Amino acid sequence: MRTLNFKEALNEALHQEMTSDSRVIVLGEDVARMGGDFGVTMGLLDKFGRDRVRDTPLSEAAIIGAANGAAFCGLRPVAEIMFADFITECYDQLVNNSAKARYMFNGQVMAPIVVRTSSGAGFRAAYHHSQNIEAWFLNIPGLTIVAPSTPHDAKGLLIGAIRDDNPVIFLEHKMLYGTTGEVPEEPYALPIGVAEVKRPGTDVTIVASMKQLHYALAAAERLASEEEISCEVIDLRTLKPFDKATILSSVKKTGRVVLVNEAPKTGSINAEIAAVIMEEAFRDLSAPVERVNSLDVPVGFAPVLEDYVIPGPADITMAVRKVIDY
Amino acid sequence: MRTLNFKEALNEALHQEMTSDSRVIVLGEDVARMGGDFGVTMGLLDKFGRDRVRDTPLSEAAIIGAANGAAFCGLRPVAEIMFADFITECYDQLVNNSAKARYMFNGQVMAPIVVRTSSGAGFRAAYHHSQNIEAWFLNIPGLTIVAPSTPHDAKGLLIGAIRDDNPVIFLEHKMLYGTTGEVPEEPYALPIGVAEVKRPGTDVTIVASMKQLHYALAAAERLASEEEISCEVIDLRTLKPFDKATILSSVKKTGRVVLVNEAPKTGSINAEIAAVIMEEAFRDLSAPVERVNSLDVPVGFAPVLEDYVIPGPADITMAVRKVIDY
Amino acid sequence: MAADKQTLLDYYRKMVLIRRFEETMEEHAKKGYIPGFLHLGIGQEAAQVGTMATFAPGDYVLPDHRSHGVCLMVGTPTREVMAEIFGKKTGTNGGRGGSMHVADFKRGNVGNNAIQGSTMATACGLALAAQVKKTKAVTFNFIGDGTVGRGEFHESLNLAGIWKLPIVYVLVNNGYAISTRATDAHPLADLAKMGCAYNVPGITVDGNDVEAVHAAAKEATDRARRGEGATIIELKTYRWQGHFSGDPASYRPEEEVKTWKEKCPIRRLRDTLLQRKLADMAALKAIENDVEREIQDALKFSIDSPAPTIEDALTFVYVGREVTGK
Amino acid sequence: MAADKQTLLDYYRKMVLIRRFEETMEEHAKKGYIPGFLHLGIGQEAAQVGTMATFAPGDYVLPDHRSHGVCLMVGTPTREVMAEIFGKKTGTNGGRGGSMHVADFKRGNVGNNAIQGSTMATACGLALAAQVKKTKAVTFNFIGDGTVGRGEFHESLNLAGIWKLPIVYVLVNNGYAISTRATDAHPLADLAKMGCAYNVPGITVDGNDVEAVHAAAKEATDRARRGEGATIIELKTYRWQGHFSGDPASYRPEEEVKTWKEKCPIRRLRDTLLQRKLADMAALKAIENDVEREIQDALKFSIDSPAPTIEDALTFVYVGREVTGK
Ligand SMILES: Cc1ncc(C[n+]2csc(CCOP(=O)(O)OP(=O)(O)O)c2C)c(N)n1
Ligand SMILES: Cc1ncc(C[n+]2csc(CCOP(=O)(O)OP(=O)(O)O)c2C)c(N)n1
Ligand SMILES: [Mg+2]
Ligand SMILES: [Mg+2]
Repeated sequence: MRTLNFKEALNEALHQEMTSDSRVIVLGEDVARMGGDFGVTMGLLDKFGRDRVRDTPLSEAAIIGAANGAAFCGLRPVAEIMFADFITECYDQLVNNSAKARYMFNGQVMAPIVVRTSSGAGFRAAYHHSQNIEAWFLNIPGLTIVAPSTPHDAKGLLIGAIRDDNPVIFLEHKMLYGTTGEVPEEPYALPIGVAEVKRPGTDVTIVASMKQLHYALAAAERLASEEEISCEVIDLRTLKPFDKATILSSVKKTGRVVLVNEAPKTGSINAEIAAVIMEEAFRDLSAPVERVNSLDVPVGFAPVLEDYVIPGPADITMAVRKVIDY
Repeated sequence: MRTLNFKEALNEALHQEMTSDSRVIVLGEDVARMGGDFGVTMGLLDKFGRDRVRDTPLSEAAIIGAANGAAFCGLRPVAEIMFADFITECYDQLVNNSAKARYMFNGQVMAPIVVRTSSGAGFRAAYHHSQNIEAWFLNIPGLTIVAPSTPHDAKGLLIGAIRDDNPVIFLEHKMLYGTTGEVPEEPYALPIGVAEVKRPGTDVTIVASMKQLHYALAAAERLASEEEISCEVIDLRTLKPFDKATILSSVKKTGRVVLVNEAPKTGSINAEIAAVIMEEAFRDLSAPVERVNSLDVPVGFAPVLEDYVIPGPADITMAVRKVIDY
Repeated sequence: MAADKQTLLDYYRKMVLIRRFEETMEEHAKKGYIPGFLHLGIGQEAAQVGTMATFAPGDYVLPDHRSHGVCLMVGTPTREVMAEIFGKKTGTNGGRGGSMHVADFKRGNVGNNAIQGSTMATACGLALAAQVKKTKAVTFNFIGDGTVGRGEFHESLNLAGIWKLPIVYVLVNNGYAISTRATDAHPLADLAKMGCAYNVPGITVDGNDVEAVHAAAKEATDRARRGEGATIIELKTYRWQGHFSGDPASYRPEEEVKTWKEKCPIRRLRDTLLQRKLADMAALKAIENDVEREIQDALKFSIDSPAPTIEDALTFVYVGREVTGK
Repeated sequence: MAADKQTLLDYYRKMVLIRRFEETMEEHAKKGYIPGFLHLGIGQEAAQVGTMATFAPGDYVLPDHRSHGVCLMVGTPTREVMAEIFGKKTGTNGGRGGSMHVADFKRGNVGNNAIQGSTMATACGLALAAQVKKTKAVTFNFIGDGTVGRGEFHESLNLAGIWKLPIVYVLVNNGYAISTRATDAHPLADLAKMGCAYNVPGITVDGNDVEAVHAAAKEATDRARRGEGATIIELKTYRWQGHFSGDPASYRPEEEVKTWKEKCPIRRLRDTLLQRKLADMAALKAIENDVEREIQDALKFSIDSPAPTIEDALTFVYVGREVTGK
């Protein structure tokens, strides 16, 4: 099968959905003439014109507000917030408007917007270009958060998100844009809310997503070959609502769990997953659930700081050993 | 001892701190001429004048930005965000500026601001005047969240927050403003990060805060008298960073835990507390930690909706029975 | 060009309807029938009626928190607006929204958002959709003088300026944002002039003169309809009651209230009708009686209607994803 | 009034210093010495030098992301600014901030915040503190034409307008926000005119004419110092490089770049100096050599300096509260 990188896969998803569904529009800073800061929206302006592909001023609240309003009128806006860290500037629109519109107005309306944004650390870009933001929205009913880890899933989940009738925050880990993989040419939608077992195993369940998923797979590989520990690795793919069933059935089998997420530990989505596992699989657990996260500090500039703070494969390996040795 | 209500206790704290420390200033919407939407800043303008007590335009980002900037210059701003739901509009200032300033600038500066805001449900004021917001900030290193449940603590914690050198979000549950209790006249600061055992007990640990603390106490009372279940009730008082030691030492004793928080269940602070308890007291647990929260829906207008969605004493009682019967 | 008899009598009926509606709401709020906050538009009827007289089917309106009258103007039955404010299942939002969130999408009322300024971002999207879908829809965005302080005011007007969005900004300047005088919150006395920053024309008119209001609204609406972009119309008026029903409004001089009551927009229109001999007292009385029947019918309907049930709390959180109850 | 010889020679030295600083940064970024984003101010030296010539001890400056030059102007040793950009422990922020967050509080550089527009809110607080503490401090707030789109632009200017805050808004209009033309992002060609909405005067000048820049800055600074409030000075200029080092900037015509390079602010000042016979080539060359020594010294210092260590990742998260590492 043909190989694309993550960015190209996303770009293809947008081209295909805009072609097949005239309700899809794209807006954001530098998405039109430049094709996006990371190039994800390249070629859309030429193909679909200024009405449907719009460069906006540097106005995040207006971008998401405009997406909401257009969605209320039946369009399917895909908005880009250049870096996830800037979503703070349209937090109100997402929390108090997109998330609640359908409920507040008693089902009279839907807000099927997709907010694409580049998240995560590793770019050496410090405090305001490195954050993982999913936990900021975890306590907001009405929102959906999708986070692919491969080019294949990037395409399928973006199409799935665009077709979904709910407001979706779509996280693109910036260190994954250049990663490559097989991607079918035809359009396909992957289901929202469904995790995938990336590697079956019997001793320990590792739950991860985005860049950390790859670290988890690398750690699992090493643990299998060097220490004969068999890890089952689950790619969450949707962070909210996450796929309890897949996680719980794995935990039933392994009884030991390592949760991996790139955000600071306190209050990350790992906390919620851990709490749910305890509630629903307490008797299955042979050890407390281990959480692998960033340290509880901001992401500094100097590489040594970032590298120390952000979890890597070694942290995952250590956590696996810890739940095994418990 | 003299009795004050919660609002009066806060007001006294502000009067006393502004008197003893000329660096303390107050700003926000309607805080000066009107004395605050809930009356907490009454009398400050007359006593301390327009320079130190300022009505602002309806500009939440500017309010918090101004607080940050003034704090950088050595002042101790106490900003009011009228309803916690509006903190979405200054989320960036808190997350990317207040929380990170000290770290980002390598300790050159502090941001000792206090952001007072009325939070919580029960006011029949629907989606945008009812939310519990602590979880929105839980994953942000650098922030501190304080949440009193009695007039005594309201005064002492507000003074403690003003004297603290970190940015503090200070939650005032709007249904508590009218509640009364004994409050010493002299100024006193309660420590940040320290919980209080409100009621000792041996069978089950209940951890709660703000309005729910009172429900927890009521439930504990009933369970003691009617079912001979002895609950230890802990008032968190500081939600971030929360007092692990007090919780863990209680869990060691009881082995059974019910966490109570008014926010929706998914991703509330209860998730983090549950995860920590599992990590640090797994072998002490006789039952999985139970979480009592709002349902995972927004807070609707009609009283029946709000009352169903928000947890009450009966939900706590049920949860206690559940961990006992496990 | 003076309006014709039929038009003026129609305005009269509508203004009396709004007045009586609001008075009835206030009365029943005091009696305890109405939960939550109630922001009354008494005194502002000309601003609401004169503007909405230019609203056409297919247009959108974003009312503000003082806009029960605006909600009535799109053709939603008075019963349904009132029942919503009572929190009843027969209301526009099934009782889930209440006074601050009345919406009727099929008639173009996109609902208020109780975060001031938030609708200004939404307005961009409604107007954008009109451009993309090539309809002639105009978006009416009601805001108050206080709301001018919010960042979205700027982001919205800037976008409207460059994209020539078909928006009529209806800036109801009643002189206060809660206790804060407009003149203390903004440097210009005529807020419509703020359009200067965005190349958006501004018109300031006497908001108690329904004919003048209509003329300004018509100019703005026609401009938008012709594709020439947005206009701010500023309507100088006054709210007779406190900020919300129950607010003693001691922050404003009694003399000021008295002066403005003398400028009552309804009395003014009545005088016009009588002076121009377009109606006699009997004709006006007949209208008032007719309105009274409508109000009493709506009131009985609202009181008699059932409240929502707890099942209603669980619907419309997501499209296609269930939420579990207790 | 033309500036005197010493002043102009001083400008010349500073502009050459900034130019060579930026060129050196670019070169070392390409060689892989510098992590992260690097936004270069080449072409904008007159705007930075002319403005900062009015900066006095005790004043505050909020540089923007293209402001290495501004950071140099407050008197911070070139070594320390450069070492920070290299992410070294000897940098202004101990290597924790990098290019986008260089701060030197004791000299009044309050640091940039990489969320565009965020500093505009902070500026209000710095200026407010000056009022409360009754100092004569002026706050210089650097922003770009793109940043004008943000809501904080409005909230800040509105507050500055009513409170007469001593702020000089330095609006560096280089025609682009990344790929987006200023003329596509804002309705007015002269952005300083946007002050009209806030009763804040605006001055637009040729940003490549250091004398004109200084004259405008002086007028603005004097006004602020006299307590008469804020001014916007808009400096029309151009950035020669792409948005960040490495951006090919294919979104702008080569012809345009060429035209602007011909308007080089340094060449222009050199011509002035020569024409007015204030210096000969030898004198200028001597200055350039002197600058070169400073640059090479700083470079060696930056390269030789140690990186921070992992212990540094754990300090300054909170005042008085420890954070645990791995
Ligand atoms: C973002 C936000 N901040 C504050 C409030 C609280 N609040 C509600 S109405 C109001 C005043 C609004 O004044 P104005 O816009 O003039 O409207 P008016 O009440 O005079 O009709 C305020 C401050 C809010 N609802 N949203
Ligand atoms: C809130 C926010 N949105 C977007 C960005 C990404 N971004 C960084 S610089 C920039 C353009 C800024 O343009 P301008 O203000 O004109 O400054 P210039 O780069 O031209 O100096 C953008 C969009 C950001 N840093 N913050
Ligand atoms: Mg008003
Ligand atoms: Mg620019």
